[in-house]
Amino acid sequence: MRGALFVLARLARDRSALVGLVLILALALAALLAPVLATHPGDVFEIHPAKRLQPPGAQHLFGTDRMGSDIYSRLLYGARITILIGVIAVGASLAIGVPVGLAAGYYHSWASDLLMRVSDIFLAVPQVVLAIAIAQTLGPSLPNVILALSVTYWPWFARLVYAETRSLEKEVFIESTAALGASPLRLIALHVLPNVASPIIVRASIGMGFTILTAAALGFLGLGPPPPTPEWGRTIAESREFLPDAWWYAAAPGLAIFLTVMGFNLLGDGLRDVLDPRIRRAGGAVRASAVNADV
Amino acid sequence: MSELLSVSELSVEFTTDRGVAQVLDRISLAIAPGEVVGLVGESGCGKTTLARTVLGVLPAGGRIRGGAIHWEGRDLLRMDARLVNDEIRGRAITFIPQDPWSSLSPLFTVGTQIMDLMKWKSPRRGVTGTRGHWPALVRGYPGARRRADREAVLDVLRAVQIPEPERALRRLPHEFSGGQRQRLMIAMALLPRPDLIIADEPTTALDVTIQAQILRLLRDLVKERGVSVLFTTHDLGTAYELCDRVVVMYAGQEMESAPTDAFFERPAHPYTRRLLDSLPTAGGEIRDIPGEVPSLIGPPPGCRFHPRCDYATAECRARRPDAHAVEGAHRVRCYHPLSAA
Amino acid sequence: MSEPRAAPLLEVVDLARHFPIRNAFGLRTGSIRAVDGVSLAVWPGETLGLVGESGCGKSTLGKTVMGIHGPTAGEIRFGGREIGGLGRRERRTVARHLQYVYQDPGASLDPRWKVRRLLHEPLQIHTALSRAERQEQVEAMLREVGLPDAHLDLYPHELSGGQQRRVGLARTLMVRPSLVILDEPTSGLDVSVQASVLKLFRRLQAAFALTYLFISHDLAVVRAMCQRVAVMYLGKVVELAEAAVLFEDPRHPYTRSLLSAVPVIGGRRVTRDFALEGEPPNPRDIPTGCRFRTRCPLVQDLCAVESPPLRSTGGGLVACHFA
Amino acid sequence: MRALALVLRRLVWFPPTLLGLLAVTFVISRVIPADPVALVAGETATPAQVAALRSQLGFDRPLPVQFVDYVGRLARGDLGTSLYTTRPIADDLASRLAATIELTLVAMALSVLVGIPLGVVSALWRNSVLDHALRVITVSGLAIASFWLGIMLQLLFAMRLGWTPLNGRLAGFPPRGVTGLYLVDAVLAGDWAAFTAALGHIALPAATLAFPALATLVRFTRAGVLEVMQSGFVLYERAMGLPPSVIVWKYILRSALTSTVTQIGLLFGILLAGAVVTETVFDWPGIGTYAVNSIIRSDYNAVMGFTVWAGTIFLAVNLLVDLAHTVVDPRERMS
Repeated sequence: MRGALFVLARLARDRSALVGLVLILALALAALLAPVLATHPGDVFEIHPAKRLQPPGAQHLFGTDRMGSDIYSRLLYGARITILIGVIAVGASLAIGVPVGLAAGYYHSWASDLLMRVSDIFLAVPQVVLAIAIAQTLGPSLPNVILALSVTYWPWFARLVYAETRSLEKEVFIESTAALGASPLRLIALHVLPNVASPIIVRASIGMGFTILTAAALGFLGLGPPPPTPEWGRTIAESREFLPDAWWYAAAPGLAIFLTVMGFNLLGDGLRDVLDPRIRRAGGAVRASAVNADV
Repeated sequence: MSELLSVSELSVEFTTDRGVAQVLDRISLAIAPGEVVGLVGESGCGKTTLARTVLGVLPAGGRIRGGAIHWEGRDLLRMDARLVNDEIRGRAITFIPQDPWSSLSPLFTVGTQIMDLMKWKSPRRGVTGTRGHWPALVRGYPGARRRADREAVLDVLRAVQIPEPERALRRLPHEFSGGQRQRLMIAMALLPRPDLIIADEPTTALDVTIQAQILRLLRDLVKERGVSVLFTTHDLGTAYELCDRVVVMYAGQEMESAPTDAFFERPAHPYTRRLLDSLPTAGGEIRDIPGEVPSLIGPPPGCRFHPRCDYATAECRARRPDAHAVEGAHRVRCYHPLSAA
Repeated sequence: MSEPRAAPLLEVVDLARHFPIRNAFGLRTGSIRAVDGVSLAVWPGETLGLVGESGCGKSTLGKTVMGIHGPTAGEIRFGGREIGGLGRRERRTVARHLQYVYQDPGASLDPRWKVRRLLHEPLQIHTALSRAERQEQVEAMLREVGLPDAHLDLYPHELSGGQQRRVGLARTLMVRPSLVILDEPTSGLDVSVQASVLKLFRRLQAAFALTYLFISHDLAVVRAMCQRVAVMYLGKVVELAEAAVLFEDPRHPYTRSLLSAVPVIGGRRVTRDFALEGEPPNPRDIPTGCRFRTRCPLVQDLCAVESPPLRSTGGGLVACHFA
Repeated sequence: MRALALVLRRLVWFPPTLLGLLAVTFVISRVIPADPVALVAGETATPAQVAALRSQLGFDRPLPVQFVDYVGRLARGDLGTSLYTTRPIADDLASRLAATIELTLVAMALSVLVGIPLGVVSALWRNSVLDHALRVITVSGLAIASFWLGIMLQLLFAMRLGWTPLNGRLAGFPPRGVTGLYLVDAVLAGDWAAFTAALGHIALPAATLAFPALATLVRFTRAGVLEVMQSGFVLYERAMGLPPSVIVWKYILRSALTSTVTQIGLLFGILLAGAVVTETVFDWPGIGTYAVNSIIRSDYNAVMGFTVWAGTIFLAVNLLVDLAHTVVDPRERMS
């Protein structure tokens, strides 16, 4: 695997990937330094009905919500929720999906076919539909949202890794290294995994954006963490009642989601070009299959 | 003999992420009517770039820096682009590609693709001029001309020995073998009754027995119809088989040009001599050429073969030698040409 | 045929490798008989040429001997030991002595590995040498194949075709094999690069006492490199003889038309008198009896009935009733 | 031959995958919750009522038996009864089906008719200003939360500018007609007033739903066209001087489309997922709103019914897409 520094250097040369990196860093900083950056850290729990629905101004950068809480501060703490959901859900999906995909891809046994059929079931339904069913049954809470997203997202990784492993198996260098006498375990660990790693990383980055969007949708539908948790999706749902006057109430969280997901998408595109030497050799023309992979 | 095509002092460069490559360095080359000229050289010598520059289909990143390409007296590089595309490309000058497998769209039948070509490039189509015409997509194909063209297509398909030409027109490209596809390419190159065919390594992708059939077919048809050919190849054997005259290129410069027998028996340029010597012979000692082909980004000055040449002197490093005649049409660019040993 | 010297290093008896053709339902509806009953032997220190046009089965034969494809029938004896039916684990012990060099060198190298690791790997698999000892052998081998030490830190796609080929070769020689199967080692190479690679093969053969199975469609290269040559057509050997005999006095009609198709600079011209018509039949439905009969100038009724065995004719072996 | 095999394999795997889906929804609705019956009975029910319900619905039987019964009833189209409307869920869904289909079709048409040409254009004029602008739009298209996009469009067009109605499917009475698709029925009936009204209502929701699908299609078509432009036959046609427009709009587009067809199948997934949320934002009386309202009213049966229905439709569409692929790519047909 190339040094992380080398990858970062190459990424910095790609303008859009750089923008992506900056957006994600901004999100991370917002989440980490929320208590410091927030103008009204208390507003995550306290309410001031008197100051309801004030427009953005000096005192309240993004204005106040229906309970008089400072929207800017709640957004900062909301960033923590978003990252938490994204990282754990995608992490769990990777932890389940990658081994399943790898095993199914390399060992052609009935068990591997069964694993792939199970993942087909989950892939047969749009993720948000199943996530709704699970979150609904378990009741709205942060852990339940994360569980719902993890259970419905690991098959995307399983399918990706399965496809990459199967195509890798046909690569000549796998056959030649096996002919050299390498054991299957060595082949998987030292040859298959590193070559599968880059599509996984690209997919993980784009997956973060996708998962954050789906989490926001669950929040919007009232299946996310209950109040007073400052979840972005539900904030937008709350704001609908007060449109068009309190436009800032809906605009701010929506923009936050947009910029965050945009960051992960741009980073994902940038990583794909940097990590995949074959693309560089093909003169950088984006491979149709590569684009398809991230849908 | 009046020249059909005359390339003079043509220079082409390519911008790559590692810098600008000087792919062609003031190339001059002439082809007389009915003459089959072989452009020979190892990969990277610029022979395909030269062929594609004449056809006007340079790959992305390529730029013509200087020189002219005169076709029957008119410079293609300075003519109106639409006129060249309508009148010259695919009519006066046609093309045979190297890879028979990818040169026909897999989604359309062979008939559709040939008739599409005939709709625009049929010899029975008058001179079109450039102005005042319906956009290409909607322009019709007069029935009478279409029927006449179809007959011509069937005749040429028979001439290139495609079995059952009627049925062939209805089949998809993937149903033909490599050899048959290349016969289709030859047919499509002959149909517009061109004056010059540019064939870029047409038999490289074929097996030796199929290659022999194609070389024989191409030579017979070309000589029968008096069409001249610019034929690029890295395989000296095919050049010996097909060409009347051979030009050898090295690192973007033309080194020597001679009638075929003179070229192979009495090579004047040291590079040609070393090239012929490195051909594998039965059991003998194998001689290769020391050193590597130079990078075309910042190429060596003067004659670009001098770093690997046994006869190189200060002159060779300073300035590129002018081409001078060694014997009749046998010309060489070298200060120390080999005597006719 | 010169009388056999010591025991052959490799002996293949009636080897066959068929690939199933499956229809849309995944049901077998026939098979492509890529290698269909081939018997030949390779003696230590020798270079046996295996020539034929694409689709004749020469690469499949190479890969089946190497164990990349399991044999459908027949025996493969290497150093006197039957290795055709071995399980994957025992097969790996043989891998040390029997190696395969791929046609497309770039593709046979892991794009994510530097040359250094690629050369260390064979030793890591087969030996218990320390890192320093391995590095020493790697640098020695790199010089043997004529590459500078600086190339150790490059990735395969940063090397030229010729250089990739040398790294591929170095990788197979690290474990000191005795038999190396070269699959189209010079295809796609320019004349001068090809010459330097052929010189390298000869030098390494002497330096490491190697035996080569040299697979190629380029007859001129085979003539320069091989002592004996086997000609294949549609999965079978049609002629096998000393190189000089085969090229000077080819007996099998296919060999004759194959040789007559090769341009000879300064000699007769193929475009004037080459005569073989048509193309090899589809490997899915191979003609009965002799496979070449559909294109053979000497064809008679017997050819359609009986497939001619490989029989001795003094100078070599030929599979034809009338040669 | 390849795609045919794909279709047959998918056909063979359709029933087991569907059965698997039913198993998943069964597990979600009956196994995961601590006390499924209490959920079904609702918070207000007394323990006695819950016990009565348990035996009446047969929840006291072993799980496998319940599953067989569950599948049996589904097979007969009985998706169970809604706790809220007490009507059979299948009927509720059926009555709302036309609205969702109309919205999805208009969004699909929008994304295909706009997406593909934009994809081709951005590939042809690669790295031009247009190409960069399109890339910004497509990247943001994939990053925007569709419910937020809907709200912002409502804010701008409906509330501020008043160009379109705020939500809902039609103000007056729907046009007479057989298809249930207002736009089609209005045209068939020649009722232009209803047509423009219906068009006004569907404009924003369709745009909201279409935007992410459009973005995906532009990216995919652009990549497909770029790849085809490298191919040998494009070089050959340029070298033979065929008119550029013929090369682009006949040969390049046709090749790029074969891979785009499978993409349109994936598109349907994006649209279906988006419909659930978009319909809620615009109070569009489709199946998405029904599902969300069931959630708010904790009507578990309805949510499960919707999940099964959505999964079945999605599997069927994937099958249709594979069939379409064999039609588009002659090589498969000719096998």
